[in-house]
Amino acid sequence: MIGLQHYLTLSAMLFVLSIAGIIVNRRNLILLLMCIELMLLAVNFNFIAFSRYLGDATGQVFVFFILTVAAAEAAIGLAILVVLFRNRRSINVQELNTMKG
Amino acid sequence: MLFHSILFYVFATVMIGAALGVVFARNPVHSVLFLVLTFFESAMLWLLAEAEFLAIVLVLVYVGAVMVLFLFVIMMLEVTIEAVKSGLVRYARLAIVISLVMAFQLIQLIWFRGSGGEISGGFVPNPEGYDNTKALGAVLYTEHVYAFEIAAVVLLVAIVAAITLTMRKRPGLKVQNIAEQVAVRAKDRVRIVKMDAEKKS
Amino acid sequence: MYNYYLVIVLAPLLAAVIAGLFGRRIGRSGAHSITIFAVAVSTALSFYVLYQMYWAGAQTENISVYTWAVTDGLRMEVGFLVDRLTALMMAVVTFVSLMVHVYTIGYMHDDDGYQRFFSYISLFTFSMLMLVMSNNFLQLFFGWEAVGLVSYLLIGFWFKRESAIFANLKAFLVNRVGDFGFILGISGVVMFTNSLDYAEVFSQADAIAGQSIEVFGGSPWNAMTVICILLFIGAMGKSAQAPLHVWLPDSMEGPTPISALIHAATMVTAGIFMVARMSPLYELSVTALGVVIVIGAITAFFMGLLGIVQNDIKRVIAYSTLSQLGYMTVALGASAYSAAIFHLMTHAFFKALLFLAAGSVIIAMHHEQDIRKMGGVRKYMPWTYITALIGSLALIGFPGTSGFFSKDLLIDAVKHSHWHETDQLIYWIAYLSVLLGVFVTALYSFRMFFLVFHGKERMDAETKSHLHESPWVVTVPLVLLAIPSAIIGWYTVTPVLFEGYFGDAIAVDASRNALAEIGREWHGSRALLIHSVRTPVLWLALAGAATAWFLYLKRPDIPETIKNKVEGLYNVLDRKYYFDDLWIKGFGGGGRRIGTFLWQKGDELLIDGAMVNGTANAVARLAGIMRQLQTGYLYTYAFAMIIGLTALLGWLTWLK
Amino acid sequence: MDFSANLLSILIWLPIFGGFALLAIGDDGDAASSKAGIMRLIALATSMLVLLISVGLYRDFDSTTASMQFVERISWVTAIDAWYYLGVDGISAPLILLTTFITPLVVIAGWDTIKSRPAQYFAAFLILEGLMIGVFCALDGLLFYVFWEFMLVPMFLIIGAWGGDRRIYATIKFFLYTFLGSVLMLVAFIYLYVQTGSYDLAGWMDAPLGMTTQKLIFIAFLLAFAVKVPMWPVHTWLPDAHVEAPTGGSVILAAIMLKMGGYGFIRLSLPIVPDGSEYFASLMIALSLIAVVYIGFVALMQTDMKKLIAYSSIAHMGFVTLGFFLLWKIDGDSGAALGMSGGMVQMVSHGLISGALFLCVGVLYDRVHSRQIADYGGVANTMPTFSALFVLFAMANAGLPGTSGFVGEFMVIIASFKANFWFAFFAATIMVLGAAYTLWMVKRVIYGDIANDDVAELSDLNRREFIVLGVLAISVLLVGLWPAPLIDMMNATIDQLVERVGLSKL
Repeated sequence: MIGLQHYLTLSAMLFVLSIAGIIVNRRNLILLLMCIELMLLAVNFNFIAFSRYLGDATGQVFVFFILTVAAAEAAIGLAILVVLFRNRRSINVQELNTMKG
Repeated sequence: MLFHSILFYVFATVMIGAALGVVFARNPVHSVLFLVLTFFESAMLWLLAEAEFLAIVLVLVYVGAVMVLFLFVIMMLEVTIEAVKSGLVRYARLAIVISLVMAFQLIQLIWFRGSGGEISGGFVPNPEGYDNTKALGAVLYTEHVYAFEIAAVVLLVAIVAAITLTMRKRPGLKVQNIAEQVAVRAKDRVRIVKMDAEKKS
Repeated sequence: MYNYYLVIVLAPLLAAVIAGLFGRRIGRSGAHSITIFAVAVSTALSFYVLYQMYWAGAQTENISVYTWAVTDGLRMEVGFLVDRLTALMMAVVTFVSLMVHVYTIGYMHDDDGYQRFFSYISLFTFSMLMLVMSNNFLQLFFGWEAVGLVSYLLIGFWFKRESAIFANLKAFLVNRVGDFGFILGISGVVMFTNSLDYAEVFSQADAIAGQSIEVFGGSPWNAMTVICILLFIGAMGKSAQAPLHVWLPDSMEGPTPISALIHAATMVTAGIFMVARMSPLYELSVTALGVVIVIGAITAFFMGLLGIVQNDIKRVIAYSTLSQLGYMTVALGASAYSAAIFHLMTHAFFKALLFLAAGSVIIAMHHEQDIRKMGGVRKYMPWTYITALIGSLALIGFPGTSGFFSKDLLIDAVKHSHWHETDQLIYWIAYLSVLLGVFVTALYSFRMFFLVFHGKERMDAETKSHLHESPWVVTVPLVLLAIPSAIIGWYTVTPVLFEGYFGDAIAVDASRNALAEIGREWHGSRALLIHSVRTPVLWLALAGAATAWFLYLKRPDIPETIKNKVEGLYNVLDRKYYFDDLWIKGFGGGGRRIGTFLWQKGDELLIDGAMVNGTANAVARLAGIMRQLQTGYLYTYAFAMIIGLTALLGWLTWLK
Repeated sequence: MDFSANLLSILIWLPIFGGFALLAIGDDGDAASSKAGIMRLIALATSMLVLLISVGLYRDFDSTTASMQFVERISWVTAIDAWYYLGVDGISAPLILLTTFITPLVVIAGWDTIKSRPAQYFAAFLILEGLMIGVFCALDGLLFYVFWEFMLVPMFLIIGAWGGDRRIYATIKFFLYTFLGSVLMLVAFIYLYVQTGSYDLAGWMDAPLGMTTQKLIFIAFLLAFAVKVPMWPVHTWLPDAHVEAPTGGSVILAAIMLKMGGYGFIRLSLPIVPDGSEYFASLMIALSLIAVVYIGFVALMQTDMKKLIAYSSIAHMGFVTLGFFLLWKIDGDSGAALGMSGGMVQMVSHGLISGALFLCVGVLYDRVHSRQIADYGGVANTMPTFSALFVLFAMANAGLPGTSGFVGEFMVIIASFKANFWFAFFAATIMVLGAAYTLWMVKRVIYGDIANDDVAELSDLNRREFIVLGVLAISVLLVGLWPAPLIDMMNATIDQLVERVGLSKL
């Protein structure tokens, strides 16, 4: 019987994978963004599972909003990326250390 | 129900595989394509969880718009693959350790800490005539209407921000200034110079 | 009368303001005309007031002019208390001031700061009048400090001279030490009476005397003693009593007219006046009177000795002033307040005269002040010579002169004072000091007199060729001051000392009234004159004068021999008992060292270094460690977040 | 016109709006341009207008009552019951008048000596003026705090933007010191709010508080106000701030901002936590006396004129705190109010005198560009008018009777004698020390022969400087010769305060 725990496990795997992705792909901003998308997806899984489990549509409303924000974030993140690339001819994170204390 | 389970495992397996692809693919373009696959598979799974509306939205918005945007950007930037992926092996071990720790923690949380009779069972079937889209709409436009509006504003701001960030004035571009054209007056165009017809001798 | 008082006080102030602010516009003659006119008006009115008070029998007036402030039940007012004591002081102050104003025309003739000078001395006249006419402690303190201010400005009048600006700073600061005590004394008065008004305070004097105050923990002192000693510290500063006398000799850096007016005749006697005015308080504390008399005796004798070794003409007179102020203080301590005021009056005339005469010589000598470079001036400056002679005779108390009456009776009062019965030690210190002081006075006075006016002409030829009598603006004040110096004692001694001129203004406890005791056998001035040949005072004075004649005219080589013989003693005298060293190196240097120590070790090292910057440095070090974490790389932050997440999960999983 | 209903609001907001107007218009960076000239005129006109209106405050002020006057009360933040609540009494009115009096002088003094960004400079002063008046008027704790903190901003900018070489160090020191102190004050405010449910100062004064609470609140207030006063040992920011600040900044800092500390003590500490104040009174008196003696000696050795005057300010402000905290040490029924009025008068008088002295140093600095005493000598030869005024102010600083400097010192010394002989003894050392450091400076700067070529080329005061210093001289003498109007203003309030503080809250 597929239930809450299965969905949560799946979402946990997705989440762990995305974290591994962030660590592995620390150089590439685009991949970082993609891993974040993945992470959000994992979160959405949780929401949907719980919404289904509790029979409360509010969880799905939340997913709706997360999708909205994620879309906005992706748009702006990519825009920044484009600008960055235009200015530096590179998106190597290694070179972005102006925030160094 | 068995069929349901089989479907779930198939989709889940494919999705995990695709996610692995996203993380470990050498070529960013492949990564994006794997991501698309991941989204598709998760849409399927959501369908299985009877969240039809969101599953459709995920495919339409995410796969249809956001992923294409990613693809555009990656192709536009022409990033060299090797330079970007050079850290892959170096950090793999760290990634594996942390992932395993976290996975262990999560699984322990999900399967052992929270194990009650009702969680481990399947979902309670929805009542007859349940309409996911309708139910969602009923909450979204009543209880969460403010948040909904704000979400709209967030999107608008994102659009404006993205455009502002990426737009640039190229020098030497010949454009019209409509305001100036409308506001022009005769004396700006023609200068009447008064002079004697003939020089006095 | 109220309006008269206002005019007396305000006329000099107005003149000073006009001469000071518009000096350039009204010019030199404008400045001296207006100030002299104002002071002349004051003088005339002061004499009128004196006339009213004594001959016409006007009553003591206690008037409030305006309320300075009221708070917490304490009224602080500006007002006048005019009684016979005040009237006498007013007359003396305005008269000497007028003489000095006139004299200044001649003395400051070539100076650039002419208008400024007239402004200052008029301002001084105002301040001094405020002081003597005050009816409360606040205004007394105002006048007290204001004369100190003018004195400061005038000593430093020639502000380009390093010595002058050193002297004026010194004068002000030493005076401030005195004022430090004075203001504490006033505070004490307010503490016990909650009033600043003389009349109110005096009426509660008995109540104060009955109370005690704890100065050092556990040992209560009589409140009146504490108050009186504190007030007397103020008097010590202003009237230059040892050890606060050090400023007066240095104040001779100022122009001579002000040496005469401020540092001889009027301002320095403010302390004497104040103690006399406070006699109702002092009479209630025998201990305080004991302090007064001892300090006075020490000043009278030891400061006189210094006069013998000085070579600057003005400094000799300055030490003589110190000594004479000591005499007055002794009289105060002997409860012979009238005698002190009487000596104050005669001293004002003859000491002003001596200073002005010295000034006259100084002008003639082209601002040479060393008496070793003078001599034989007599034949060039007859008027100056005669008046200086009168002044010197009055100073040593030659029979018939004003100084004779005042000093002789002062010594007599000390002789008959109650200290004979109450404290033999104090009695003999005081009596011997004033008695031997007579000899010393005569010695230094005539030493100076002979060295300046008689003997060989030791000045250089250039100076000698210009030597001539001073103009009339100089000599007329000399003559006008010589007249009272010579004769005023004869006429006033009986009423002032024995016929109760002062009335209620001065209170003396019956058991201590030495003057009353003398008064019982008083037969008038003539009798005293005749009697004087039988007293040691006259003979000591004559011996002093004769010694001076012998040593400095007859055998000028002897002083040098003596000097070499007793070099140790001479050095002590020459260095003024090392008091200057004590003040300048001891307190001045010590204060500067404390200041440097507190500033560099306290403020900069401890507070700023250890506490303020120490804290800042600690924060900076901590931040230095923290900034290592701040690599600026995105993935570092992401990694930190992941670690945090793991930790959070761990907590959820295993600990919760 | 009758402003009296909104007089205080006008006094607060008129200069602030004026300042923002200046900022909005801006200048073109050129001090000589006609636009900059207009800026100055606007600034002067605004400050003069405020002064004029404040004359109305003086005229309509009722000195017979201790209650708040010109009260304005509008709801501000309803959710936390914070009010826009203004009012003055005999304590705040003199300080407001001092503020409105000094600001135009500062504007005139900066007339053509500020070369860079004049509009912003004058705007900063105008805004500062409004905020300072706001602090003095506020009767609501939150409002008080807002004005109090905002006040730092213009001052910070004035020192940081127009200051000397080490201005950054000085500003940060200044900011940290004052800010750290006031944060604790906010904590105390919030605690009081929680206890009483409102930010009303009057409510706080009536609120019953336990002894431990009172002690803690007093300590919180102490840190905030002691830094502002400044009391020893948290005074070291002041000399640095003064040395680096431009002349106008120094004047405002010394003349008014230091008064905030004293005002805080008398407005908040004493009435809100009387028992806490009593508990710490000995400490406060000891610190005040240390300030007088210790700082007196330190001032003696300063080689920088501004630093010397700054240290002298600390010593003189010691008298303020001394006067305020004598109350519990006096046995008799009178004297406490004398000490408090003395402290208040000392605040006003110190505002005039230290302002004037800083302006005097500014006059010299504008000409020679040095603040070192050693670089001067014999200034009287070339600048007689200036020297006369300088000596007057120096004498006032030394507490000469007849100048304003004497009044407060005299009252405080008398009151402290009532408490204890040694209090008065150490307080009165200022008679000697104050004279020593001030007049020694005068000797080295003003008197003597011309020391160097810079001094030889000095020109005497111009008309602008003469007006500023002359007005201050007149006011110093006026307060000194007739302080009754000033003291009458606060008598009623201080009597009531003494009565209130005398009652225990326990």
